[in-house]
Amino acid sequence: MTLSILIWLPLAIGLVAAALPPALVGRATAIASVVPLGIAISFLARFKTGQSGLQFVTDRTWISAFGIHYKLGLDGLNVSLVVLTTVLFTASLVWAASREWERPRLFYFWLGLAQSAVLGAFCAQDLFLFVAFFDLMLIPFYFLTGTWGTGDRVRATTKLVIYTLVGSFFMLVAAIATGVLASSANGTNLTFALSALQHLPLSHTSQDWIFLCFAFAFLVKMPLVPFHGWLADAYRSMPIPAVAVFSGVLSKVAAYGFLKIVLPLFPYAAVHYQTLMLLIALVSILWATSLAFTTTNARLVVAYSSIAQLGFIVLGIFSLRPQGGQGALLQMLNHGLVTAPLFFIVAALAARSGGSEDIREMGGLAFRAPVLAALFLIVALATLAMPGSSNFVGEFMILLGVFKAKLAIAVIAFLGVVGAAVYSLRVYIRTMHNPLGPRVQSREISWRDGLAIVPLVVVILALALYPQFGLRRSEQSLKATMAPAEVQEGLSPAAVAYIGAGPTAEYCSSPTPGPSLRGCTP
Amino acid sequence: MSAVLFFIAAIGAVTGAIGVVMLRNQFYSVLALVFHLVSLAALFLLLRAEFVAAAQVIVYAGAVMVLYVFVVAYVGGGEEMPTRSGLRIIGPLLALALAVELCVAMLGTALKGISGKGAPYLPGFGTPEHIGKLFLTKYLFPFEVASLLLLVAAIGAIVLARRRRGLDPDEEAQARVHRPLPAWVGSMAEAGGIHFEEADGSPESEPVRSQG
Amino acid sequence: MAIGWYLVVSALIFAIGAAGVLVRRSPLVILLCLELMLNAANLALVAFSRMWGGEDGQVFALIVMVVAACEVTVGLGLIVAMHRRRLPIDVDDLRELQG
Amino acid sequence: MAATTFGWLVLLCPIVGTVIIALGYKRLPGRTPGWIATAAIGLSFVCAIVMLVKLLDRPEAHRQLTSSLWNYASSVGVDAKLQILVDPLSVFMVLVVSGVSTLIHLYSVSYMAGDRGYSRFFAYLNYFVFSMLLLLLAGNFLLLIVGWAFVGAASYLLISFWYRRTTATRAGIKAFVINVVGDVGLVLGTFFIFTHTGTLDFLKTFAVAPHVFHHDSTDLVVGCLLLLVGAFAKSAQIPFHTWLPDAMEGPTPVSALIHAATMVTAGVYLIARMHPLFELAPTAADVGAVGGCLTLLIAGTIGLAVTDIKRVIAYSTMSQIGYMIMGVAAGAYSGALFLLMAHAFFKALLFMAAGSLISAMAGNQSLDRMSGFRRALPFTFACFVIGGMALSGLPPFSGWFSKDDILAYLNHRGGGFEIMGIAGYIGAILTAIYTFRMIFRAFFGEPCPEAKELEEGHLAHAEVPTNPQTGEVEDTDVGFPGPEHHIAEREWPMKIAMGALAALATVGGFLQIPGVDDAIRRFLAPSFATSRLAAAAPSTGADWIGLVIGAAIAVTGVAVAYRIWVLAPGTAAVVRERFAPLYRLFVNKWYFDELIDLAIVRPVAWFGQVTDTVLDRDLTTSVTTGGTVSVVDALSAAVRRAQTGFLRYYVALMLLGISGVVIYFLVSS
Repeated sequence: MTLSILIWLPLAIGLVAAALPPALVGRATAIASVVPLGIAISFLARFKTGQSGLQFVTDRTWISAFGIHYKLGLDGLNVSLVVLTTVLFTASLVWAASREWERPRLFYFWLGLAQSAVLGAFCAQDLFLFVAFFDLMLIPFYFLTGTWGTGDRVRATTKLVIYTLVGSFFMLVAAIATGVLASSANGTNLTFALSALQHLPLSHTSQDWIFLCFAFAFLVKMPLVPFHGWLADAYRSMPIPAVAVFSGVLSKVAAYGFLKIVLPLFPYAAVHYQTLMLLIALVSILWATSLAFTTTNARLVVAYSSIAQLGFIVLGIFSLRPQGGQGALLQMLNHGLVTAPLFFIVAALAARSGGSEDIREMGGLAFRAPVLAALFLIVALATLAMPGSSNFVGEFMILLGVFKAKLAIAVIAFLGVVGAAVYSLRVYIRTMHNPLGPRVQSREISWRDGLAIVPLVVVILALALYPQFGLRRSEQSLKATMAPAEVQEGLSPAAVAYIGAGPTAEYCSSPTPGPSLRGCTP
Repeated sequence: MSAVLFFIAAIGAVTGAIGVVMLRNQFYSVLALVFHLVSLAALFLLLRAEFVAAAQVIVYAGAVMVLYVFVVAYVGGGEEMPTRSGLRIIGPLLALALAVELCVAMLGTALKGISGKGAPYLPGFGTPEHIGKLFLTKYLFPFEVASLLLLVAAIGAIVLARRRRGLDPDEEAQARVHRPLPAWVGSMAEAGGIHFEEADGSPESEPVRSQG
Repeated sequence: MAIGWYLVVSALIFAIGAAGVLVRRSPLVILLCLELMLNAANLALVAFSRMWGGEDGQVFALIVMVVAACEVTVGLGLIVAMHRRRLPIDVDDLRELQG
Repeated sequence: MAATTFGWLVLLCPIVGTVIIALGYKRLPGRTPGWIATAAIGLSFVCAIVMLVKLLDRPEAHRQLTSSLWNYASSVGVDAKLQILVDPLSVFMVLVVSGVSTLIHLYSVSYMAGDRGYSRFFAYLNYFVFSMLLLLLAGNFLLLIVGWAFVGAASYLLISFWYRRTTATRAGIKAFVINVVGDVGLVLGTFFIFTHTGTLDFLKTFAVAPHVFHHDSTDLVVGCLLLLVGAFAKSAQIPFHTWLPDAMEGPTPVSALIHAATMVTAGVYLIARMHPLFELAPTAADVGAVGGCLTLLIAGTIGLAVTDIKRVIAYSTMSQIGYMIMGVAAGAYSGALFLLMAHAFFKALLFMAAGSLISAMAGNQSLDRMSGFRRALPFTFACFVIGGMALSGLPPFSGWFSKDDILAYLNHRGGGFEIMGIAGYIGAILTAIYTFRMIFRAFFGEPCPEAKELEEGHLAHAEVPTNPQTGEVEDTDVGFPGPEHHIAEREWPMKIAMGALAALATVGGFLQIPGVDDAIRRFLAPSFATSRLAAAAPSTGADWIGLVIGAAIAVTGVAVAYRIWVLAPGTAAVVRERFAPLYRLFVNKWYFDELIDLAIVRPVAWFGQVTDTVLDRDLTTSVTTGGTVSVVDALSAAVRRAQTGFLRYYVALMLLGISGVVIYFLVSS
């Protein structure tokens, strides 16, 4: 069972399902999507914890003239994100299957393509392959938003596509430059494999501009302030299943890119621009939080809360401390798991308040819908990272990392934690509690919607009991990916051991990873 | 002898070509092309390409041109309006420039064979037998692909030219213009181009209908 | 006769065909002019085939003929369909691809 | 089985109760959810007793046990396990919490019987007890924070239990947000400590702390101050207290359980738990003591002025917790924890009695409306008086032994603490006055119409239920105030719960009679074995002098109240006229709400507006994104113009291109 099967299976399902009668496509796709989910879980189960190297590697030459490989692999960084992707896509498909869509075959085909692209981006171990998948992700969403969107969908789609494509353009330039400069500077053959590039240092000036290009692309995709202009319109227009996966996993691809590509390849620039990135993340947190305070559109509150959460994730990554990185990874998982059900719940709320997503028209919904209220409450509390949720552990570790790196930024970032409590509860109270809204019809959540939301909530609860799940596998890979930047910063002499060792070497896992991080020579 | 034949055929081909372009009446244009094709077939013969020449005459000048004639007759080859735009002057100039360039290229070429009479003649060169063998051995795949292409083209032509039943031409034209899709379906161009919901004032419906 | 002469004729026919495509407005005549250009190419192919003494060029010429036949079929089908729908049979009036 | 096993069982019972009630909300008939919840907490209490016995079996030096189930978050230096710490301190707290909770659950079985959210109420209540026990048993900082936030969430849910009331939801979010501020303080404080000690485990931290921190080191002081923020927010100490009076929007059993007996005393527990750190950072401890002292005075003055009976008790809670915080920060650990226990008994009792009273008034909580309930509600009256006497510190009730223990310790420690001790005595007078003000106004005098009706056997019902705060008509869909309500006189579960608490409030003080048994101090000693301050307790004689002074002060206070509200009922109005500005200050709660509104809420709202309109809409959306998009648009428009749609133009361009290429090759060859 290779990773290629996992990656391309959703697309295949989309193609096969297109041959079915329109009424069956949705259900068939939803049921079939359990297969990639199962495959992803089987990879997770077979994943060997305590190694930093790649596992389940597929490596074929793709374009030999440019040294481009079709190289896939799993390591601690992406293994849980791959599972998250399949989980969210299955949930979205289940949610979508209980509704009628115009042109259902195309709709599910695009969703399948999207899943393949996202999985590919997560698994890609070749810079060029990553860029290809990264851009491929955009295509299905162009059509999903443009065709099945609501409101001013054309404007929203144009903005989304053009803006993120400009970012992708910079990334393409940067990716090509990385391969060409790295191999010419070190006199080797042209290569784009990440593991090889890691050992081909770049000059400081080229690191600087390449870093900025990558950062621009990723920050636009996430998005963070001030690159988030496309977000409000796009999220408001997208059909719910699309926005759930977009916010749930696509934004994570960008954050993952920082960890997987930027930190190990451009350690000098990462340290050089650390403060800038931290400030961008911090401003995003505060900015998005205050936007979430004021907006009255429930869906936008979720959208802005995503910006704030991604701000935390970037904060963790650019703390350049392993705690921050681990927290960021865990938070990626958590945020994906809470944001998707939130969008489903917003849709359920809108269906109960006359189709409006405006929280001023909602209120008092909890009365006849205790299950819906309970689900919403759990998800809302997880969103605001209440201690006891896995989100809290993520935020705790992120802020611990930032605290160690830049104390003042950590202290200010805590304002975002308080703010999250305010806006999450504000939405909860104004929809579920308070006097009845004018057009509100309180009714229980349908079992079909429950089929999509309840499993996600169960996963949230399970992770809350055992957040170690998200931390265990990633520890060694994360240390390895952070090591170059740490060495650059002159922080941890132990991290040198991680660089000295080759990419395939195994690292012994210390049973008690204390603050005295013992590197071990192979 | 061959030089004489060549000049006769070459002049015929070029004249035919000029005729195709210059004649106002489309029917005459088609006839000019037939003349051109036959002359060309003569040139092919001079180049020892018997089978190609035969195919040229039978398939091209025979079958294809008949199709043209039918279509001209069906469509009614009226006089076309002369082009007003600058292309009327620029077009021939461009073509001339291209011809000159090509000739210059041929004059200045380093290919030695160009000034010679070609490779020594072997018996059987260009006969159907040789060509057929090539088609069924070395070029089997292109041959099959070409067959498939012909099939597809034939079906395509039928589909294109088929008369849609139940739709009067007028009605069909009407329907094409005045049947916009609902707001939430169709491509973006339609959504951008046709704002019918504003025109008739009906509210935009919700695209996703919850069943639950 | 030297092969070069054949090529000159081919170039001339090609140029004439191109000029025709540029100046004529009837799609039907434009199709005819395309035929001219294809035939010019065929002539060149056959001439080169003669030059080298290989028959591959002739095979190519035949396949070009097949393609030309297909093109004619579809093109003429289109013209017939346009005529049925009472669309103007004039390439300058068919501008829906305008950006 | 080890004591820790029972620790886990203590946690398991309430959460199982929550799950059963939550999942069976449709099927459990009548009062079953209430009984299930009560049984769950009762079981928990039994387990706690077994835990106590097991712990007492061990030698004194080995009474600190930890047990962990699995790694909670253990990676890259963070070492949090799902771990409990069982030591005398946590066992003591668990006993108090589970015991009082059982009684309050029992009370609620009847009190909430008419409410439509019956199942929901008990699910929340059980969840709260679970959270509180988790907080108490947590063996590391992370789990402590988890329990800390869980109780906050449970408190939020129960405050806005009647969720169609806007006042309730507003009070809920206020409580939650202030609690989150406290959580943040706790987390940040943890960071400051963790970066030096490198461990989250309590026992390891305490063992390492003296070696990595020097006395009063800046980081430790800042860390402890931040922990204090957490403690103050949870325990409603100034300036984080404004949520507590509003929290009285919740049902009365909630006020009794969460906002009097258990959750709000978590701050005291936190400081007691962290005493090794606070003793290393005396500056932070002093700040804590001063904060507690200020709170007890300010809350006492407000208690004199407000007329909502539940809010009076709430301010009294603040004031009493002020005593505890002051004591525990100054080093009077056993005294403060003793007061915590006694306070749990008598304050829960007072709230229950108040609940009975409010039920008799059909939901009205204003002291201005109540009078003369003495004959109509004899049992409630008796309980209220016992609770009031304990609160005022009259001998021999539990409040007397405990509060005066703290004050004696402060006076013994001397210096600035002596001033705090005196402030404590002033607070004691205020306490006695406002307590007996409630009693005299509600139970004495001419019976009000509701009381008269009750004497004839009819329980008053409101014609149209209205919100006592705003006068809005209530939405009775969600159950408030329900079709029926219940008073202690007619419901045996309420009666048993109140009777038990009244007995405890009366005799609870005998647990620690200076020089006689000192049970609590001796039991807690292993937890404070390393403490320098706990060892410096005053002598038995000094203790008894303090007790005598306290008793005298309490009696004076009661006498003053009797003079003002019974002997000469007009006095209060005269005093109010004479000290009008002071009265306005008190009745407006020292303007804390207004200050916070002005200093924090409005600027934040303004900032949100500005971000939304100016920064986001104008700057980002139109300039950056809009700019990029329009540049691309302009470029594409230029390209689009080339697409004329004239087929022949395209051909011409193509030919031009071909000619160009040919020319290029001609020239280059």
